[in-house]
Amino acid sequence: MLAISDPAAARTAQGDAANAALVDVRNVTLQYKTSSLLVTATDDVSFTVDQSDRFVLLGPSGCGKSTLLKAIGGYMKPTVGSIAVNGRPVSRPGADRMMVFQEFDQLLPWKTVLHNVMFPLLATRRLPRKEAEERARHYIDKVKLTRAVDSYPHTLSGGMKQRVAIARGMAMQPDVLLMDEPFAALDALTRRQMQDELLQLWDETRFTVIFVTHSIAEAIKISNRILLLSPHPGRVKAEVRNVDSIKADHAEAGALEKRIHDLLFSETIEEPGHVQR
Amino acid sequence: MLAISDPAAARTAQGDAANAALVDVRNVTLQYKTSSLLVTATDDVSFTVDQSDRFVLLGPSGCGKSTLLKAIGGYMKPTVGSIAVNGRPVSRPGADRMMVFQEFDQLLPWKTVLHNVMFPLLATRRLPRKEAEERARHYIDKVKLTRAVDSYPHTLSGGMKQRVAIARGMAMQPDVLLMDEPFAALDALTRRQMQDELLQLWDETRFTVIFVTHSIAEAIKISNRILLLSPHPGRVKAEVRNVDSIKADHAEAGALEKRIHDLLFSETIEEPGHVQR
Amino acid sequence: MSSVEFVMADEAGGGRGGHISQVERKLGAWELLWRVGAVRKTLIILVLAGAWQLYATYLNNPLLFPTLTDTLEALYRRTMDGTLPARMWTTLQILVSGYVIGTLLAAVLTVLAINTRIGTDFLETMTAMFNPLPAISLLPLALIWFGLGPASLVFVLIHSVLWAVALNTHTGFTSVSQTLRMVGANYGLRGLPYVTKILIPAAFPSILTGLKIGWAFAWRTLIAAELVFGVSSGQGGLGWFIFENRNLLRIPDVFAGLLTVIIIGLIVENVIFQTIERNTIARWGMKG
Amino acid sequence: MSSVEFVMADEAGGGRGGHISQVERKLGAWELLWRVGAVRKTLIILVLAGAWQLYATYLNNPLLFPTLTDTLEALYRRTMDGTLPARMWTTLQILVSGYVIGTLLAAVLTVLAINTRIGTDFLETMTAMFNPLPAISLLPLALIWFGLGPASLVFVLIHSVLWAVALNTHTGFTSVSQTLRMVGANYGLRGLPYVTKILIPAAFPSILTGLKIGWAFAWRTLIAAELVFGVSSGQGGLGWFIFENRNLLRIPDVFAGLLTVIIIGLIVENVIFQTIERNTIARWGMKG
Amino acid sequence: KTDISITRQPGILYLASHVMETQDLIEKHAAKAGLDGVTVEWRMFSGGGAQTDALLAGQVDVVNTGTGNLLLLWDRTNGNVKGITASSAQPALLVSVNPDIKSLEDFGADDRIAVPTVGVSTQAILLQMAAAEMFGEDQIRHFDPMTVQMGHPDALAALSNSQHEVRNHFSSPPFQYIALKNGAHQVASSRDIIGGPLTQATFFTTVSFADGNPVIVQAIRDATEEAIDFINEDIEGALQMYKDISGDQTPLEDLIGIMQQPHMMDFIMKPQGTMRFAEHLHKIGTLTKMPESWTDYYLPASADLDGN
Ligand SMILES: Nc1ncnc2c1ncn2[C@@H]1O[C@H](COP(=O)(O)OP(=O)(O)OP(=O)(O)O)[C@@H](O)[C@H]1O
Ligand SMILES: Nc1ncnc2c1ncn2[C@@H]1O[C@H](COP(=O)(O)OP(=O)(O)OP(=O)(O)O)[C@@H](O)[C@H]1O
Ligand SMILES: [Mg+2]
Ligand SMILES: [Mg+2]
Repeated sequence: MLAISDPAAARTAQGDAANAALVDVRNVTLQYKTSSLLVTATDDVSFTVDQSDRFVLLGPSGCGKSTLLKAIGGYMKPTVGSIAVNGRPVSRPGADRMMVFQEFDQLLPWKTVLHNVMFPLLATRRLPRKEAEERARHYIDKVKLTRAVDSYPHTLSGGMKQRVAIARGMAMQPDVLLMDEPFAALDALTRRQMQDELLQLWDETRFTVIFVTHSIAEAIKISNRILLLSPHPGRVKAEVRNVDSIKADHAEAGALEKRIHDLLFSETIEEPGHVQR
Repeated sequence: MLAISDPAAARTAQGDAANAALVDVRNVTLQYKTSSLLVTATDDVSFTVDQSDRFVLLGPSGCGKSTLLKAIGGYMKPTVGSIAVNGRPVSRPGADRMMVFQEFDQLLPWKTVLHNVMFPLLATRRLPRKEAEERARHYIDKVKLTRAVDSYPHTLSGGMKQRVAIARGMAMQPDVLLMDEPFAALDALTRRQMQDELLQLWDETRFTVIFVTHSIAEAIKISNRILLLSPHPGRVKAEVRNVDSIKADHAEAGALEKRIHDLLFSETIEEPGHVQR
Repeated sequence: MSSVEFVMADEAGGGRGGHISQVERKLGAWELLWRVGAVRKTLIILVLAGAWQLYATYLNNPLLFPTLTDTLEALYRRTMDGTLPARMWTTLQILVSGYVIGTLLAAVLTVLAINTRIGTDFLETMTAMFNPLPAISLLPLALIWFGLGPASLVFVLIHSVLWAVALNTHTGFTSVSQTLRMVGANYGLRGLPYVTKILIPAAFPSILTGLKIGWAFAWRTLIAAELVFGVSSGQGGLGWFIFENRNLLRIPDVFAGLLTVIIIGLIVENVIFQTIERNTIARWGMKG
Repeated sequence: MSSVEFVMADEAGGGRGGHISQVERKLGAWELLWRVGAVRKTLIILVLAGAWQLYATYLNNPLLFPTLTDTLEALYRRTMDGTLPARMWTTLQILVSGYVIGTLLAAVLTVLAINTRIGTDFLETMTAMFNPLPAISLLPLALIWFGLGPASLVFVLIHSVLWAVALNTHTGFTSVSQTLRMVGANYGLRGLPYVTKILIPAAFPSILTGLKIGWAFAWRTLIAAELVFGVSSGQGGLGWFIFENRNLLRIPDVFAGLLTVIIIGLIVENVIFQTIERNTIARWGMKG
Repeated sequence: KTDISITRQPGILYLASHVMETQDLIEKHAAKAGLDGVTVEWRMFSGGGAQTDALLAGQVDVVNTGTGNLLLLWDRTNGNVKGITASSAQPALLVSVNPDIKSLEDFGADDRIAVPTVGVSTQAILLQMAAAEMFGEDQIRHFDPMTVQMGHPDALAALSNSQHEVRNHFSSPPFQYIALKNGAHQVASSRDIIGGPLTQATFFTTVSFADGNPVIVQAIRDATEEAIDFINEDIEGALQMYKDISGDQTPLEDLIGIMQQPHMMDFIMKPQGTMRFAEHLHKIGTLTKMPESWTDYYLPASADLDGN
């Protein structure tokens, strides 16, 4: 049962509390305008992410997960509803919300791996050059790309590119880390290593992360809260809380995985797509 | 134990047999020349794929799976060794080997979903326009994109794009279907549906497929043979055969998964990357 | 701590308003119109026109820079007496043939360049050599080869269009993503079908820019070339019209001629090129 | 059927030859050189030179089209007596300043265009209007504003460079992938830093093409414009040199002047632009 | 005003100005009239149009170019531009390499005559005047369809190329003599058409400049006079000055040979044939008003020149 049944009252009440919602997504509808069509990606989605949450968005392909993440990132404005981060409404992208995109072409092709990771640190003047390089090398080591540190992106494999993007996002140590299927292109071991790195990092710095993934097992492993979305247009189906309370127990995790799976795919999958023009 | 210990003799012997190797990769070393660097992606890899095999390439990120697939597709020439498909050496790409790429930008942005799927059928003059459209619609239905049939690629989500590419590859019904992590961007249910579609289609037409995946479970589910590659540069570690003999039994599948996992990641993962220039 | 908790959406607060009547709907006609930007562009043109009028009035040197109203008056007069339309027609005919041939040659050159290494070198070398050469340098050869007719003008036009279009097209081709190239190769496309079915649409933004620049330079060259080349009396085009009136110091008529060039430029840009753009790269999501 | 079978690689036949000594090695110097293509380009130039010589000899009309040897002789003579270097220097000075200013203005215009919608409309309208206009139309304004000095030449040059560069740059900017734009925005880059750190490198192939075309058209315009603005006390540039010698019927000298233009074009293309290209888009994998 | 700028075109028709430049004649005569420190900047332009633009823009003070330009500017500025003095009146010759063409009557519809500018150049106007004379006023444009526009060097090259469709050239010194030397023959001369010499080069300026700088205007007249005297006395020296300034490498003897052609020494300060020219231009509508006499478009100070 949701603790908060009246969101407005709750926000006011929590506003001065220490654990105020860091990200507050309220009745958000997101639409794309194409040259002659209006596509609704998500419809009336509300949720809050608290400080140090590891929040996972889970839903079928095309349900609007990437779109939601982009809206939190400030790349698109909700048609209806509001999004606030740290109490301030999101109006534009910013380095407080670092995004790891789903696409492979998110690296700057004109910079080496090292400089790609250093770039946001320098561009936002967060660190001087020397420290930035140090920090960048540290995270490149973490994603196991030490030897590719001076390579240009076009010489990397798909999974390597994504790992650079992950390193870049993590190195910024943002208020909120937004990750769109960052581990999808990774093999089992690398994936587990990355997950472990993420969790270990979280243990150290308790940052907040919003994470899109397709793997229910991955969601259970890394999250403490999971938001389940219905197919096109994406609507909130349910939220799973205290996911981390079962981390250790394998059987329980299996049961949870099955339960989420059933919940998510109870109805036959709706075909996402567009009305013909 | 490999049945063939002398490859040359074996090929001659099998040459006239009905189940001759469809794809014959022999001591293949693949290298990339960048502006000032030579990167070895795979080293001395040999394997054969028979008619109607569902052959999976499994290995850590950056070990050269995509590169191997590209070499079979005819997009790059081996530095050492030879690749033959249907007994003829591969010299250039061709529609007998349809490729589903790992990248999201493999759809033609100027064509709608329908026309993207129809395009190779028409370009290779395999079917007249009407039949091509029929076939395209059939496969678009199979990947659950019926409603997006008239959308342009840039309005699709990551997973939807990959499904269009899968439909396009399948619609061509090629001698060999080459798929590079086609399901990586898909959610659990869609992924399972796609896997099922692939298997069902295979039951119908017994085509040959070479498949790159990161998921050992997926490999076990869809393949009959799995090639395990070591990290950078990719070398053959082992081959798993008769994988389909255990399809039904879940416990056995779990055991196999664990065994493959251990085999693949027995050594600590080598960091793929390049020597500094 | 408490164990895993499920909160179903319909139990949760913030009820689904159902305020979205349709998941997808057509955009309104007005919204589409505003996007075309005709309104904003008209405004810019009006501002420029006003600036012209004011500056010319202030300058008060009609033999150097006439007012807009004088120019419009001349434009009207010379349109009504049939001179301008006739000159325009002559020019457009030559312009279009030179442009089309130049573009086709550029296509041939870039197809060669993209398919062979020596073709690339050839294109690069030729462009570097001939692109900077002024048209007059071609004059002697053009006169020998094509005589004094429009053929010589077309030749010079080709020279001006060819390199710009070829350069842009070639850059566009070489910037096509590796993946798309591989997709094209996968279908066994090679040579011309590969170029027309993969490279040209994929490189369309660059090609369109090349075509725009080529078009503009064809104009510039033609106007200039008509002065240099033999025009048989009375048959000249717009360039000749401008030159003739300049020689006669009928400056408002000169500017009427230039205004005609501008107007045609605006029409071509905003009707032809914009339409192409809207129906291609904008629709394909290739324009940011 | 039999159950799952594992075949380890070291048990299998086709032993690992270990014939790759290094996983990665530097490419040889020769291989790198051949890639530069200087050899192939020299060949093309030699072939063209041969064709020139043969055709001119066959034509045998030195007043119309001198042979290459005559031209080279004139080139040598006029270089030695200091005329050509001096003229070239005059021209290059103006050329470079006009080119640089034009490019900077193009940068300003495209930055405005990419950041505001009205800026886009402005750029599109101005380009459509002014790009086709021949330089002579600017003559009166240039005369009024800048007089007869080099400033007027620079003004006309700017006109010729600005629109081509702006058009290409703008197309390049608008074709930058949505993802890269979002990455830039993510780091809070806006306005100028966004343009310089994200858009310019990402659009570099298009920009480079624009710069090449702009360079070529600057040449063409300058050669033509030098005639219009005249010279005082023998200080003219290459354009005047060509005109002067043409008037004096020294045709080999005319072609020596044109050859100088070609040679400078080749040097700029193959030394400056190719170097830039090799160190940027080729290295970044942005060139197919 | 002491820093004045004067423009001219390249060519032997402007020989007087080369002498004036080399010998600083304007400076000298201004100083003699009490105006010290005058400096003259001589600018070279490729054609008349740019020169008139420069004059209108106030970027140059005095222009030395053709009669047509003066008449036109006088007309368009309502008399605010006027001549100072003429400086040459050499003949322009129509030459041909077509042996069938011996006089203007022999031209058929398919023949092509090269002129510097179709319709507006002196040569084109002369053809119109000839047509009016030969075929009547309504046939004034008889030759117009046959004219093609080519610069003198190009036309010369065309004549030397036997495949070229242009076989006739209404030329100008020195090109006409080179053509004659190369085997062309003379078909007509400006002198025949106009019935005497026609002023080729003339100095003109704006009335406001003339009013503000009477000393300089007078100095230009005096300098022209002295230059022409010098040319008549020492043609070799004058040609050497021309060679030095223009860089013309033609051997001095050849240039002297050219100057020895009939009427090539006609450096005449009196405006010659300009009223006939103006009459024609008015007839075809180029001039909107007909000058009463040549003094209308020459400065009052030049009224003593006794032109026509
Ligand atoms: N640029 C766009 N223009 C128009 N429609 C779009 C655009 N991007 C996405 N859409 C549509 O919005 C819906 C949601 O897309 P989104 O990318 O958010 O899905 P997703 O949940 O991330 O899917 P996936 O898991 O496959 O990546 C889809 O129906 C898609 O077609
Ligand atoms: N174009 C290229 N130029 C140079 N090196 C390259 C290029 N493409 C790939 N490589 C290198 O080749 C190796 C193998 O790359 P490949 O893409 O085949 O890996 P992969 O097995 O597909 O990895 P992933 O699972 O991450 O996609 C990597 O080390 C990579 O850096
Ligand atoms: Mg997505
Ligand atoms: Mg790969």
